[in-house]
Amino acid sequence: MLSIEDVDLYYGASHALRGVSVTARIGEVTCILGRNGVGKTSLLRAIFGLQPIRSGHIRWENRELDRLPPYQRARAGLAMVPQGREIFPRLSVRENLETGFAMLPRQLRRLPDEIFELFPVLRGMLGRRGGDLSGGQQQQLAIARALVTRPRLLILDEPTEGIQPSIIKEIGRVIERLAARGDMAILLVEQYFEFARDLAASYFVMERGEIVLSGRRGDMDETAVRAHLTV
Amino acid sequence: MRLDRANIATLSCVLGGAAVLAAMNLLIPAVSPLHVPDFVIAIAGKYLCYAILALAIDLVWGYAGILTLGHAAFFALGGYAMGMYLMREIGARGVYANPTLPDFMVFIGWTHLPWYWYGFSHFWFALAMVMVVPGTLAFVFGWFAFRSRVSGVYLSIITQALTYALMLAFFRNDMGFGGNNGMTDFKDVLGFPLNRESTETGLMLVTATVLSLSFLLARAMIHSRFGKVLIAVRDAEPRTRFLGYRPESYKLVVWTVSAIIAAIGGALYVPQVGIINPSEFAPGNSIEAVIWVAVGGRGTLYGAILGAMLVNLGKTWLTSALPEIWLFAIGGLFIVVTLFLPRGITGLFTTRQPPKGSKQASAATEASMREAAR
Amino acid sequence: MLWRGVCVCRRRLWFSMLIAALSAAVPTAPAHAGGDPFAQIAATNFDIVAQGVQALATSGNPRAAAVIDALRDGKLYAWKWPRPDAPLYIRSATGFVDARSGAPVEAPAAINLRRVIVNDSVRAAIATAEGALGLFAKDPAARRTAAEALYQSADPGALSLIERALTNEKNAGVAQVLREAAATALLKSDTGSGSTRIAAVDELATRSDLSARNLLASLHSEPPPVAAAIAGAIHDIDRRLKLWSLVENLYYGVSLGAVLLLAASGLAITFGVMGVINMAHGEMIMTGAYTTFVVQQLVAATMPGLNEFGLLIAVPAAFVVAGGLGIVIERCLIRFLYGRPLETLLATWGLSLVLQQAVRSIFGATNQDVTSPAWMSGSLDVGGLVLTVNRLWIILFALLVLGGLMATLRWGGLGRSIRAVMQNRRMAAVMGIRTPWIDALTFGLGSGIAGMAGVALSQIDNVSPNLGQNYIVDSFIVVVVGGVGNLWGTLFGAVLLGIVDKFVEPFEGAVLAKIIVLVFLILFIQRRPQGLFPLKGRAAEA
Amino acid sequence: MSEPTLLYLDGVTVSFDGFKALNELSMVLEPGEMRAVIGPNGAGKTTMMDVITGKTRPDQGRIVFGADIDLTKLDEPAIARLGIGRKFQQPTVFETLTVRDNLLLALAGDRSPRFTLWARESADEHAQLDRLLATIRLVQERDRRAAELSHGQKQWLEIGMLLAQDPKLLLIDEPAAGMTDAETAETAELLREINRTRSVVVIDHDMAFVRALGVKITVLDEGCVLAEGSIDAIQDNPHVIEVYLGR
Repeated sequence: MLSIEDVDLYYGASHALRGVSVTARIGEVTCILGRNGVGKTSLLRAIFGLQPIRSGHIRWENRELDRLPPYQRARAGLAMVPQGREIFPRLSVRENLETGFAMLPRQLRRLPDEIFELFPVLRGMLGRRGGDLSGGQQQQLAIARALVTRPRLLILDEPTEGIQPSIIKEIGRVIERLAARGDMAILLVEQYFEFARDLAASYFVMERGEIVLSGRRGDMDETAVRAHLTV
Repeated sequence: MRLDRANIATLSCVLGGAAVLAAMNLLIPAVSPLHVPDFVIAIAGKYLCYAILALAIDLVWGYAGILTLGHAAFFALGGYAMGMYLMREIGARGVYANPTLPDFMVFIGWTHLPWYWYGFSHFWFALAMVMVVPGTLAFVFGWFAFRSRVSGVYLSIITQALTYALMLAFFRNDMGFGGNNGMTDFKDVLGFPLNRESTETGLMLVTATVLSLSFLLARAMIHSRFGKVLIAVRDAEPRTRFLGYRPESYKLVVWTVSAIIAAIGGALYVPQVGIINPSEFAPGNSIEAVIWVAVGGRGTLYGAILGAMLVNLGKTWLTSALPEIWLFAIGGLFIVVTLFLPRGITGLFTTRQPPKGSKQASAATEASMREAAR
Repeated sequence: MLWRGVCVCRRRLWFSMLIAALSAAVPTAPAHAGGDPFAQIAATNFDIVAQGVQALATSGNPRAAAVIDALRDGKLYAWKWPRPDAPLYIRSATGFVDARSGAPVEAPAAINLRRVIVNDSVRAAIATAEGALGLFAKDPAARRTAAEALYQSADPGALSLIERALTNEKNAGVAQVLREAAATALLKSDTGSGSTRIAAVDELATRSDLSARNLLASLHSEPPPVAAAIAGAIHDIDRRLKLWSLVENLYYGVSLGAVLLLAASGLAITFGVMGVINMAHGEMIMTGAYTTFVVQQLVAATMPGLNEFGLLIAVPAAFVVAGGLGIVIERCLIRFLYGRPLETLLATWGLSLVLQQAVRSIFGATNQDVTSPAWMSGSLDVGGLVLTVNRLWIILFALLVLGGLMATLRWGGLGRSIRAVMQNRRMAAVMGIRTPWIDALTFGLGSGIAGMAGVALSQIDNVSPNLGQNYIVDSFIVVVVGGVGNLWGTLFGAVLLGIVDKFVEPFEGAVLAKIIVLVFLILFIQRRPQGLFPLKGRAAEA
Repeated sequence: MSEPTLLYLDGVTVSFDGFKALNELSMVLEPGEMRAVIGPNGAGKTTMMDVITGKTRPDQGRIVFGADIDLTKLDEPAIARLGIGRKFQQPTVFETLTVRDNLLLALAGDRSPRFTLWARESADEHAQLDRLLATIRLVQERDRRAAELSHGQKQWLEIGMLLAQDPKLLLIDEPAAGMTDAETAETAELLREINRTRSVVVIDHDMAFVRALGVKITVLDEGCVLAEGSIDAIQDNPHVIEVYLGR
């Protein structure tokens, strides 16, 4: 499992994470909720080593990630669907997926069929440039791309942002299905409350760089959470 | 405060040192071991000229973040202007004893003086040209470059291309500047024979004075509000625009002034080494001059002077002792300084923060470039 | 070229002799001793002998050459006193052969034989004959050269001879040259009606080279119709010549462009894609050139049989050496300077000095001579212009290199990773790509290509420690003009600069060409600043 | 509209290769007003600042400042000289200059090299600087290099520089980002103080901060105005809730 202990993170002098602690278990979805600008993305960057942390620890499967560069963490089984998708705009859809091959041993260097079961649309557009896809398609591609690396910890940063409802539902189903497989921890960062609520097994709410509220799905106090999300 | 002390120290070193050398050359009889031989004076004079060039470079690189790889061009242009005067001074004493035409013109069979040589028989005119020609070139070049927001390495590359083109141009005989032999065999300046040691010493002292004056001028500039804006531009150019400043005009001013200072250095250089030829334009020279500044420590002015002195001392010694090693040494110096001594030698002794210039400026440029790229 | 000139004037020489001889010999020849040239040669009267020689030469008789050579060398023997069949023998090393048939005969008693001796007129005739033999030789090429020389000599006297040759010339090409030769001869002579002269003029007009033009221009005091024809002909020729020189300039421009392209392709990767200012790029090229030199030495020393292909072996070798060097540089120097372009510039410049001096210390400062294999030397004539073969190869090679580079970036894992890193470094790392390693490899790739460029440049430039210096500025200009990080742009920029350079050069000289390019660059940068910053993504777009 | 406006954005559209960052955005700002602009990521808040300050040229639309000045025709320095100051998301001050010099350069006055080369600090300027230093609570740090300041202090210094420009309009991008609660509260106080004399547009995510400002709010979404009004009005606005909670 993933355990984040008391992490502090700064941008220059700006204090973005203040003693944040989060845990995410294999086989379930862990949600991090909060308005934008409260440090959710900063937390994910910390997990993936994209932003150095000032203090605290990040452990994955009892392994210290703190010192590893991002690509080593990917090889340790992490994968991320970043905010804004970050598709490689001038790589074809196939190439976007194949970027994951770099870290795989030869025999695994093929696109798992599962990807196309989850996102049939992709099969049709393997040849198109990633930049030419619609937002929703890009989001699906981003998730598929993450799955190519056979991750055991999947991190999704606001996968519903700026996407039409139909696809949001589909993405929701995909996440459920992946969780149900039981071999993967899923860390979902969201502002979209209903979406998160329906998926989360456990949740953490952030405000101004701190965890202000957390718990299991059962004992979630909706109004309290909403209060932190809405304006 | 510390800065001021450093400045006073620099001035006293330059002027005092020059005076002492001069005295030990002229007053102490040649037999005495304390006597400073003429060639030392000559070398000292040369170094002082280099120091002026270094100073000019530090002014634009250290304070405006403009890495110039073509400043030797202005140095050489000043030198050529002075060289033209010295050629005319020769008069009929040339090999061909032609009262108006310099030897090389007679040699390539020219019959009359080209128009752009008129007036160079007057010292004052030559002196004016020493500043006007390079100044104008710098102004035009800068106007183009800065107005189009060319900055960072692109500017550097263009400056190098500039000096490169000038070198090619001056290699041509039909330019009327002596082709690849350039100009030499000068006889005297303002009537003083160049080969007399009193003249050499005099020139050396003049150079020292000019160096000190340019130093004070540069210092005055960077300590004025103008200088502060300059540093502001270096650190965060976009921000200065939002404050209502036009960075391009500030760069243009400092760039032109710096070019003129460099040109004066060149003008003093020629009579002391007795020759000027196109190789002075070689891009290598400009970049070598940049490393003097880097070694001394950019953004300090006195560092530039120190660097020019030290590196050239090393060069003189090495090229005579083991010439093989010289290029290794200078090359290694570039690498070592950029990797391990970003603030140069003076940086080792001052507690000042490193001049963030290059890094931030470039970062800023990147940002603005990205914007432009949008 | 010079060599060719020499040949021409040599030919001119003996043709004028030929003409002299003909005019000397022909009229004085009495109508004696019928058709058989052998009999004439066997005669004791020098004039008749000379006549015989000439007759034999133009008869096309297979034995002609042998007999005339024998005569020249004093190996030809005749019967001492007159005999109807007038036998002729050639003394060979073994014995005697019959001059007419070439069949060996048993030696006649020495007492009956006399050597056929020659005087000046006969010697002249022999020279003539040797010339004429050219026109009547078996091999068309030989006939062509002979005719070509006749054309050059443009001597009225040769007319009769040429016409005789024309009558029994089968080969169309040769016939054409002969006709042109005839035309020149005719025009030079003042014989021939207006119409024939005009025909001759048209003949030359079709040839349309400088010599034809000069000849026509040299004709004065022609009757008006002819003069008009000449004027028209000259005009046509001038137009064609202008066209050719245009094509020629284009070709030179393109071949210079190819050189620039080679020099710049590597930079398009290190500078264009990675945004690293590598002032040691020129030294990467230099390294490639020296690798070529070393490889050739090794090949010559170990397997001389492969000398011709040393260059081909050098290409991969140079790629590996320069590429490896590039990787080392990136790991030990560049990577500490990312995001600090100015520092990178200075450090790499220092590096370039070190590399130059290193090479100077190892190989010495003098130029190393890299040999060009036979298949790369020489030139081929296409219509009015001469294309040097090695230039053609370089153009081809440059395109191959660019194509290969594009392919590498387009297909295959490495290229994919490189493009991914350049388009979005952070995301690439998230996908598990070893970004630092990719940086090193990318830099290595760029350097390796510079190395391959060095192999090509070693063929057209001096292999000296400063080889690279001559290319660094131009390379940067090409990459910047072409639009940083865009290989097609690099191709465009290189060819553009090459052509501009070659077209400005003739009028303004190389220097102004450079300066103009420089101004062009500054203006360009002003126009398209976005071409300046290596845009992530547009980078490596093959 | 009859009453005088300070800033009038009229159907401004900006698109970066296809994607419309601003879409027919229209907005009016009264003289002396303080306006808070909020909205989810990519709503076009920063782009709006860019077009007003001349950093980005709009594809369509006009931006009228005061009576009849069309800002879309001018470049950054010109617009800055008209009296529009901007503060960036990341505090950008001149790190190697002292706090005091940072302010000195910002002081309203002639910006030409000709002037600055000979400029001497006047008594009036001296007084202004002291006042400013007091306002932004940096009297102690006056002679320290800006690089040595804390994040919050840098934010204030930058705001101070804006004030020194003596602008009619201030554009402030996420002033409270990364500040401690105390600093946030002080910043809000500072802005209200500023607003007494000039108009202000503030962008921020931090609702606590926006609430503390207690001013009219404009909510941007996908490049155009979604809602406008008091904080309470906004909070009850179904569209806003939609944008923030669900899509």
